[in-house]
Amino acid sequence: MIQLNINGRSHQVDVEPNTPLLWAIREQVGLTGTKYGCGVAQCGACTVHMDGAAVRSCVIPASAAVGKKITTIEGLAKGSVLHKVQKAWVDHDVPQCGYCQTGMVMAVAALLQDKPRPTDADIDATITNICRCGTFQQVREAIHAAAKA
Amino acid sequence: MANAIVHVPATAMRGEIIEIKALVRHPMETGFRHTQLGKPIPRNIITQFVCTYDGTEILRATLHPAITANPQLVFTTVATNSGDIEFRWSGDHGFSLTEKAAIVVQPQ
Amino acid sequence: MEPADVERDQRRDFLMTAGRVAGGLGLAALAGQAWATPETMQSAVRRVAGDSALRRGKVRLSIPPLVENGNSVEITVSVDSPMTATDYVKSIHVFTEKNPLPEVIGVSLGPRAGRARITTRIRLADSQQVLAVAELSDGSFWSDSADVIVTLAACLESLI
Amino acid sequence: MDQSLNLSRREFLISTAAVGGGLALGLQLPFGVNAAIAADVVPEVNAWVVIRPDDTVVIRVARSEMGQGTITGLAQLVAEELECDWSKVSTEYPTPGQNLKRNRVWGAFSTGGSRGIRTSHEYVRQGGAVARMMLVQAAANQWKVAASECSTADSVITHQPTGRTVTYGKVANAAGKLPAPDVKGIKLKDPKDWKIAGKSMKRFGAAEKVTGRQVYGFDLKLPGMVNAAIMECPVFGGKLKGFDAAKVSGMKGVKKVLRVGDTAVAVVADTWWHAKTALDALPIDWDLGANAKVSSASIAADLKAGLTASQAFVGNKSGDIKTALAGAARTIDAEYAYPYQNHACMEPMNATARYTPDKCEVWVPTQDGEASFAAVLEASGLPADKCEVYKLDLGGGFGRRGAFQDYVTQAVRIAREMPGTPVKLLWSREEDMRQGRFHPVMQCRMTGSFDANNNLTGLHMRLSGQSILASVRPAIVEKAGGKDPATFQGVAESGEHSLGYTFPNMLVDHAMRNTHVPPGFWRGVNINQNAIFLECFMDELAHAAGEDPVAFRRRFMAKHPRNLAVLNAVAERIGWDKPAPMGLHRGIAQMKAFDSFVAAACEISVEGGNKVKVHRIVAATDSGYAVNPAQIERQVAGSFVYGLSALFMQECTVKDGRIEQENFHSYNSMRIAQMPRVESIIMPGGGPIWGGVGEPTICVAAPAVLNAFFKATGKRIRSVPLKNHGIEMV
Repeated sequence: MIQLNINGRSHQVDVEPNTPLLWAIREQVGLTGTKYGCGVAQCGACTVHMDGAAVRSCVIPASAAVGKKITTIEGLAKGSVLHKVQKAWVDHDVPQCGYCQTGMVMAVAALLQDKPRPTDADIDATITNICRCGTFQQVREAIHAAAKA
Repeated sequence: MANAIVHVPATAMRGEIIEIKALVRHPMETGFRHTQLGKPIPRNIITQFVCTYDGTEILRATLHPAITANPQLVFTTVATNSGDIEFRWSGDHGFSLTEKAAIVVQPQ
Repeated sequence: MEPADVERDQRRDFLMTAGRVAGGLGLAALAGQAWATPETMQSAVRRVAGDSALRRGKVRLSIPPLVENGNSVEITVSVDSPMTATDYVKSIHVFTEKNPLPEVIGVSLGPRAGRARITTRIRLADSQQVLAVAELSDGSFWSDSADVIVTLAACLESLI
Repeated sequence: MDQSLNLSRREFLISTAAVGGGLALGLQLPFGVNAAIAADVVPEVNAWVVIRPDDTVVIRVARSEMGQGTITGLAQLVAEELECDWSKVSTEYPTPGQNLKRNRVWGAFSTGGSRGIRTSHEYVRQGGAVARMMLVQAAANQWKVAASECSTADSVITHQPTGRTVTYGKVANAAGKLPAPDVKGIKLKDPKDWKIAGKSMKRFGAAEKVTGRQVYGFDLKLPGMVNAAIMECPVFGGKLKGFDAAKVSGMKGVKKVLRVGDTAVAVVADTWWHAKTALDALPIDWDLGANAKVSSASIAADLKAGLTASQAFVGNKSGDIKTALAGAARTIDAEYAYPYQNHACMEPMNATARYTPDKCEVWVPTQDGEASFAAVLEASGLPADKCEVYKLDLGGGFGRRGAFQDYVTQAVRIAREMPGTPVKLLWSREEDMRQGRFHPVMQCRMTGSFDANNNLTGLHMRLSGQSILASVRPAIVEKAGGKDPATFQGVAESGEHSLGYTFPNMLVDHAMRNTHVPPGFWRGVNINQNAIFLECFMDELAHAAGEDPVAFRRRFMAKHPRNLAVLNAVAERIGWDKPAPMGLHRGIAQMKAFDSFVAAACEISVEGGNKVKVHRIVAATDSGYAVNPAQIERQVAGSFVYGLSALFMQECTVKDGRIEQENFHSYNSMRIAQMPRVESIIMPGGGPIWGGVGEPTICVAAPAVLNAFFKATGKRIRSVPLKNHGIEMV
């Protein structure tokens, strides 16, 4: 049993210490907005915030998240009020299949926390999530829109 | 690897309707295919299947290329008396195969 | 056909069907012959039933309404018959309207079968109607049919 | 209209074309039948339209949503004819079981070949129109007036003479009880009068997707559910010999270790992580079979021999190529190659099944619910009335999830071993990469001949490589005398993939060289390689003739005005007639695919001879009609990400009979930093044929970029991916 703080709530989770945080979140806590895409930190579909920083939860042992504040996509909005990144995503009709988008949104939310008005170069350097549908053009527009919001 | 697989109950009551399964390994090459070099592949199918029970024909089937590879047939017969149930497949290129299964029939 | 070609293709073609390419030469290949049509299926039925009327009923054809690729489809034909010495099913035939040939299988049976019911696996080249016909000992012909959809490959349907 | 409504219920014979070719069963599609499914739950006007008392509208769509926007587009078409308030529309999937019970009222479920909209637009619009007529009739009956005196707009029916109004929701129940009018008498709207269709409506579901509320197959939770991880023999054609279950059965959460068919082994556990961990630890004994000797090199050698083989299937032919080549003043030739590629959908393959002897239910992201249903019938052994498939939106499809239902069969087989317990089968990324249905390998030898005046006199395109249909739909190949007609996509004589040029003497032929690697339909299918072969070689020919690539192409396009129109459109937009900006180099390509005409022109820069930046791509699409321009733009830009990832980075190589690339580290995909600016020109040309959108443009990006690379460096790159040439996308 380990204790995880996810979206402001404490969860007792029955996992082996080396279970990836991703699977603890999905299968123990039951939050499935954080996606499995590769399991080797390549695609970013599993991105969550750990103490405010974007991390790829598929390669972080659950034990390494103990004592940290984890935020998943389910915890990004304030109640029914969407986070500005989510709102920009809806306004710009970004998602196609949508599977990678929760990870993308989390990565962008962390970027804007860090750099409220990111340049294209900032975006290129920081947002390295894979999207096979190819939403990147709308993603870029929506990032700039969210930054202005 | 057996070329034919037949399922016949080892024993049955006289008058009982028993289920028989008969499967034979065979490509059932349709004669409609070509090699990837464009040459027609000659037909090679089983054309006839005959089942006899203690020497009496109980079922005969004519097969066409639409029957899948390793053709199988499931059918029934009335258990009459102890003896051999014989299966005979024949087809293109002189193909011929026989398989037998014994059944013990008990009086009711 | 050169044996070398056969062997070469045998190696490569294993995905095409579960079958092997036979090495022997003998029957001329039938390729290029026109495929079955609803009309040729009717002719094939007539070769079996002659001028007799084909009545609906008594026969039950069980086949899945949807199949993935048609490479191997289980069918069962059963006929409502007491299978007595005087009232029995003489034969069961299966036909298709869009396979290369209309005939699929013809089975002769009799009262010794106890029950008029056969099961086998067939190939379906395309979505089509499958027809089962039974001849009874009184010389009457009965039938049942079923439409089967071969859920075609997701792309490229128009090539057929 | 009154008269037709008084007729007893008519049945509508849908054309075979509308169901998507081939299915020439003469399906009787009754509209307005309100018996079966939903009658007990919601007021159904007809199969397509449900309207609740609060005026909210549910439109039922059979095709699958995988990010391409087809659900939104089809709903727009229904809503257009229904004349309903778009803000009140939502959608739902009917199930394949319901479709079967209702005589396939929703037509085919197959969502591939860019046909989601183009092969069903007519009957879905008719479905909307019929529903509207029934609603109007219900209102007219209530008012005791003639239906012809009533008009509709935004879900409101108005009796013109008196100005009385009623909303759809108030009469939907009564409308559902009326007989459906004969669709033959219905005149569908002219697209120029469209108010909902043809507009850039937003996709359904964006909010769910960005909040994590959207439930994909991977996310499904059912009471009492267990999870399964699976491994199939990594060598195609190999078999499972055995496994040592005892080694893992004591591991945490493990419930069962079992054989799945002849080729796979699965571990079932309380969680997927436990199942996967145990599977990784499971000793497995494979019978690899003869294919374990096959390698990429042996496959390539085999294909190479096909380039000069004497036998080949003729796909397209004009004039006399032999004489043209023999009499040429000069010939040039070039050999091209295209590799195996995996779909790599972001959501790996999965399916959830619950089996009892009385019922088998499957939840699955699928491009063809009916193909999934067929797989359930076969794997469960149960009759159709005891099976059901529930579709979930797909986390990517790209052709992997339509014709192939291997994961459904596996899930049902596992569930049969645990009756009553729902089993969620998830593939790992590694399994997904190993067990693909791969873009086929193809090599090509292009030969062109010129006369003494530098006129092109002949073109020979010799393809050598794998046939998809020989493996997937052998019946088509049998019928074609051994030829795979799909191999000639984009260079065919006629049809939806006809060649966009007329050459004086030409031969396109295919030396079929099949391998043990299972091929599949990969977004765009065979246009991906054919566009590279043809459009790059057209550039080579233009260069050899000393002519501008666009001017050279135009010589052969007089009989192909719509191809020419898209080519001209991109040339004009990118400024082809003017020099490219400093440091930028341009390339261009065009093709007709899936009945749409597409062209692309790009601008790239190349640093250090190998660092390629694609700055801008202008793309033109003439799909006949444009149901949702914004979604077309997204499909075009997205297709370039898929296609350029393939061009620069992606190859599945074969070693010891198995695929070597097992994850994104060795099978990379474009990131946002590499994304060019994509400008879409949507230029619907009308006419009787509707073209597809999801796939066509994918094929023109790669040759345009390769042609620009030549412009920049003087080097012709003739094999994919470019990483093998030390070229990277920056």
